[in-house]
Amino acid sequence: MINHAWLIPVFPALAFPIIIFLTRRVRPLSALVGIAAIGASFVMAVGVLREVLLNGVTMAHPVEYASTWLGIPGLLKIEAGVLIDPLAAVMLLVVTLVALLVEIYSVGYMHGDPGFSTFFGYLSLFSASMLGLVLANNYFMIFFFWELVGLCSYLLIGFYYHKQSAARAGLKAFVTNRVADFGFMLGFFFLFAIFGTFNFRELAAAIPSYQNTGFLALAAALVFIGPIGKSAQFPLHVWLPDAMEGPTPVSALIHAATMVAAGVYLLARAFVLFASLPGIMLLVAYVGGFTALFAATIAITQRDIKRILAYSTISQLGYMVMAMGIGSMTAGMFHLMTHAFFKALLFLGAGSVIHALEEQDIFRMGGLYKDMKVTVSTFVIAALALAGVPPLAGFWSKDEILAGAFDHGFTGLYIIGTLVAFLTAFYMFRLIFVAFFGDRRAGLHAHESPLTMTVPLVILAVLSVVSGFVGAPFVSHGFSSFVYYGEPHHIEPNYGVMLLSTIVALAGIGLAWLLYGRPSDVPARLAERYRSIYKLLVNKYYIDEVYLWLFHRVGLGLAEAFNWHDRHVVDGVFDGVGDVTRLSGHKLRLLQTGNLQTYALVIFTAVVIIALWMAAPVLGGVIQ
Amino acid sequence: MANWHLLTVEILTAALGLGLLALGLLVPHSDRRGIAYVATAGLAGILAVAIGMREASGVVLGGYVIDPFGTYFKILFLVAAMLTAVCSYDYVEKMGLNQAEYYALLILATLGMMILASSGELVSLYTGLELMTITFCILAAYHLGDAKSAEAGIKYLLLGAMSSAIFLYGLSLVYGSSGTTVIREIGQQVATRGASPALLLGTIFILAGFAFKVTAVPFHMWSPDVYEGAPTPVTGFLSVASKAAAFAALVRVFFGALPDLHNFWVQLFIALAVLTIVLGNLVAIPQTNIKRLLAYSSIAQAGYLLLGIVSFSVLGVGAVAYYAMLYVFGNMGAFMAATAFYNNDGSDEIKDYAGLARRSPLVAALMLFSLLSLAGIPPMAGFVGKFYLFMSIISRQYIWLAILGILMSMVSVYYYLLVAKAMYLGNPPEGSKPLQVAPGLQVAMVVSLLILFILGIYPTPLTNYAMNSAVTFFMP
Amino acid sequence: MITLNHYLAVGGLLFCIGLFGALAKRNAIAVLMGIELMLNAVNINLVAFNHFLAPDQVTGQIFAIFVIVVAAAEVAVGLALVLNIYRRRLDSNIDDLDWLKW
Amino acid sequence: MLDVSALLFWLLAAITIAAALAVVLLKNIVHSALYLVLTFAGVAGIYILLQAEFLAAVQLLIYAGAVAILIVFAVMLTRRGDIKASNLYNFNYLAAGVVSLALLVIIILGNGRMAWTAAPAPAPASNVAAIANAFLGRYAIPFEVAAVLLLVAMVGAILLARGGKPER
Repeated sequence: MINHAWLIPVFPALAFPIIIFLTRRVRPLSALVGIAAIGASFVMAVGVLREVLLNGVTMAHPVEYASTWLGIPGLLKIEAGVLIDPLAAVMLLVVTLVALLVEIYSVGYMHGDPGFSTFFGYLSLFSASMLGLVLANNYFMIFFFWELVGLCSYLLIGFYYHKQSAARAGLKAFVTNRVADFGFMLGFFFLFAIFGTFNFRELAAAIPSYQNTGFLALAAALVFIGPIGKSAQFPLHVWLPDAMEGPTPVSALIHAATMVAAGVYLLARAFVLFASLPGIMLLVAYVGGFTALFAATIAITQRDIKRILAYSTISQLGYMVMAMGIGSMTAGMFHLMTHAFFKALLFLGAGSVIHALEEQDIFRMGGLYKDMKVTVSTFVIAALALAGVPPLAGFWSKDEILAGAFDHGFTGLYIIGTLVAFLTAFYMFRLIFVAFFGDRRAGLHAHESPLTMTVPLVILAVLSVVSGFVGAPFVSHGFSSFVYYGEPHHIEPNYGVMLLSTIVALAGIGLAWLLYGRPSDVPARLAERYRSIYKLLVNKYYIDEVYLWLFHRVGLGLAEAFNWHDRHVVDGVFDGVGDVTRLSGHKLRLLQTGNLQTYALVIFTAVVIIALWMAAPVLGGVIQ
Repeated sequence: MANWHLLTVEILTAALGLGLLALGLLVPHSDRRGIAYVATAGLAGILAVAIGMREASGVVLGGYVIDPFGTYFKILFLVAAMLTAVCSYDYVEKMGLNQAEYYALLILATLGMMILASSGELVSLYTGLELMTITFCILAAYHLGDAKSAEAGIKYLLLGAMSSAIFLYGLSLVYGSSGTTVIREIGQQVATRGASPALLLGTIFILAGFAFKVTAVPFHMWSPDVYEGAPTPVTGFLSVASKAAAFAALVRVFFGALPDLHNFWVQLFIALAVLTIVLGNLVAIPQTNIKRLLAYSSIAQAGYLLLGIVSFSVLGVGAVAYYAMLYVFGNMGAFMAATAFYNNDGSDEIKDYAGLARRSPLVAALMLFSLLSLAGIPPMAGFVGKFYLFMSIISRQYIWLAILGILMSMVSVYYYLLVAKAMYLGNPPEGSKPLQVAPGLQVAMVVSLLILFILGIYPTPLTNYAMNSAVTFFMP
Repeated sequence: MITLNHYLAVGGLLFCIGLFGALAKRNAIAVLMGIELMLNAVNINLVAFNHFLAPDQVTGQIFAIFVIVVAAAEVAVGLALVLNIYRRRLDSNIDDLDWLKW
Repeated sequence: MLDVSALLFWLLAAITIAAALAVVLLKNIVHSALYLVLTFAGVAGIYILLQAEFLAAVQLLIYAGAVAILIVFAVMLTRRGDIKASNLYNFNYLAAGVVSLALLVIIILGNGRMAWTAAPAPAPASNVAAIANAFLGRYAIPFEVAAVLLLVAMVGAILLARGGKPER
């Protein structure tokens, strides 16, 4: 199966033209082609994983095969190749599985949309590109697909192109990502300039013995700009919240589970490069940690369900990047995997709600649990997993990152991570209490979504529960002896960290319940009837007020500051660069007067200047 | 005199062009459409012959070089001419006159380019260049009902004549300082006699002439005006083929006759490339007319091609050859879309493209993907081409130049996307109808769209061919 | 003794006079005249080089004949264009040809 | 001491340059055109000094004959307003003068520093025969191209001069 792994991206790649050119008019057929293709890829991915497990393919002994794609003898060889190691095998499984479920879900979600077929076409193209990215055995190929997934993301964000905001969001995503890709490209060009190859394994063999670490660090820093853009790290994260303008299944697949994780995957692929440069590792770790905290604080203030999830995604991606930075590639990839499942679930659940209500503001929802039992219960499971409540998936992966930070002595990052865990639990359950519980708002007619949508939810919910166990410290030969850097190792359970993170998660949930969970008119009625108990309630409310004050003055203030910074400084810089470029274009344009003799004068002036500049020294005193 | 057969392609082209002129006198006006088909079919036939001769090599009459490098470019010209011919059917009919002469001139311009690309001798190089230039003047002014077209014609003629005067002065100095006009012999003379003041001056003047033809800044100023005024298919042809021909001749002259002076002229090319890339991309941003936008974009593209010259290596020449070929499809694709739009709406303003995607998905897609290819975004062919060009200068340690080039191609995405935004996100004007595109043009559009993708995803055959032709150029 | 350089100097002078005419005159026909002067200057160069440096072959003279032919073709097309524009705008001044700009 | 050929050279050079200056300096375009003919004739004289008699003949026939007459015709056809002020300078003539002068200095200095290397070979006995051989021999290809070029120019000139009348 491994020898045919190159077929995995080919299936959806074929589905794209078939859907666009052949089955466009017949919608069910389009969906069928798309799902069948990704289904085939999924089966292949399972087969590959099985063989990797059975045949002793390890990180140190991967399977690689390639043929030359572009070649210039003696100077340059670019391969189209496949590199299968446990890292790729896991990633293949995650991508195909989530993509398959999302496509099935989309049958229900996109039902009746005029762009139904096109949507499946784009999804197939995206899946093909993403799978190609995962299989790539060299920087050039990964960049090729990296750009392609960016293009698909752009197409899908702007899917509702008649909406002005969607159009703008698509453009923003595209431009921001081009900036990042520019850095990435320069970075691996520098690597090529140093080592003369793009191949990951050849580079991995050459990098540790390379002496000129200054130049290497520059290359690594440039490569890191790629993940900063694609995985929406500060300060290039601005595109991701806006990207929520796309259809919700797209948000689930591309902007939560897979594409945005490509940056983390790249860090894992290029881990040798980063691991040999402690300074860059520290930079990676702190960019990740800061992004995690920063995005989590913003998530607290959001009202739009998809925006909460978007900031949550940025925050969790920061977590993964931080894990990479502290040297724990295993933990980062583990969290990538579990996060893919529960975050996809959260988005699909949100989509189910949006589908039912056509409403995205959580404060205009409420009481949905009565009508949408499957959606709400799976959503809660996912939220618990994200919050890190044991024994769900998120607990194990997050705990491993925190334990890693703690064990390696990154106390600051450990504190940040724990704080983020608390905030995460809080904002997720704020969302749940406000949107799903409490009173039903008037005028809302919720209904459960069709089976095509709920079945994927249930499957993802199961995965959100169980997928953490493969990496739990109590499992021998778990995830850490499978995907690793250096030597396979076994994570020792750190009970102190576990306990603290559990407490923090529960505290976050509890605080959310205190602030948003209680039916708000009950205290009022009680206060009317029993004035003596009212004091107690007031006292209790007083505690709330403290919390609230703390939050509003400190927490929310911070969040607002971040938010303002985000809107004005970061966006402003991007706009400013654009303005300068555009204005210089306007000024330079005026040189073009339309008079042909002026043009001729410019030409001959140029000739004279060139002659004076170039010829004078060579002629040796012609013009002295 | 036994190797006349090497000239088959040129002779057939001349015969086709002259035959069409004669045919135009014989065929009644009502049947003139047939001439367009004859022209296209004839070009296709010659293309097949040229492809069959791609490995041929030899020297005719001591000064005319047939080699894979030249034949590669001839194939390029023929492809471009075919696309232009297909693109012109409706447009020329709309202009309303002299169809036979139009196609004949198109083909004779192609002949001029072929001579230019294959000349191993300065006299035939000059005549080829002038055949191309003068024919283009007439074609640029061909839209007789439009004053802008005449203005484009006279601008191109006068500026072209001035630039070719200085070019010619340079040729005379090179002839004087080497005593011969055969490029190979000049190379030998320069190697033995070394640099001299007149030779260096001649080099500068020749460079100015080529810089004019390839629209390098600051010799570029004619091009936006001429591109805007000329009939759209002619603009496409001019921007693609004449530029490629000038590059082929430039490579022959500078790499063949003046390689010993490369330390001297490479610096000039670096300066030109930097100016061209920066200015072309920046001034493209505020443009509102699609043809002017494409003019500035094609100035910028010329800057990228100059990078291949700067690298002064086999890789650089191969990269120029490859990029020129895919540039044919990228740029002609954009011009085909612009022509189709003009045929329907009579406008070249970008704002009128609003909502084009809903009026004609094919035209919009062709425009979008052509522009993406020009911007160098994978998986479009332009990506591979730019990659080769940047690689060629990186291998010569001009890393800063590569960075500048990549940075400016990021900028280019901005203005390309402005067009895409109008087409995909704007609303079509009230009462607008779907675009009517002739079947022939539709086929050409689909073909060039496919080729843009194929060359991006599986470029190896063409890159190998381009590299091989570059290698034979260096080792005849 | 009249040397090659004397002829080249005449050529250079003629070239630059022609260039000045081409750059500085308003009338399109005058610009064409300037260009003709430039081409004649080149021909003086070519023939002089031929005469002084490589008299065994007639390359320079041949080249000059081709230049004359090309110049004639250029003049023909150029004057036709001038006539065309004149009929439309009643003007053959280049200053006024600025519909295409920016 | 001046020999005859030197005297002739100086004379022809002076006439040619003076006539060329008149072409660009005069304000009446008809006068300019006439001085252009004189310049062409002067150049033809220089060709004779350089033993290029055939070329001198070609120069007289094509330039002084055909081209100059074409120009005079065009001048007449586009005449409008005051002929005495028909050939004025444009607004950037000063810059044009500076650039032309600079180029002149560069060219003269560049050529002046050359040590030209001559090939030690005698001139062919008959220019005309040698030229004919070259045209039909080594330069057959540019010769044919030039023929095509003239045809193109003819077709183009007719098309463009006839103007925008659609054919019936």
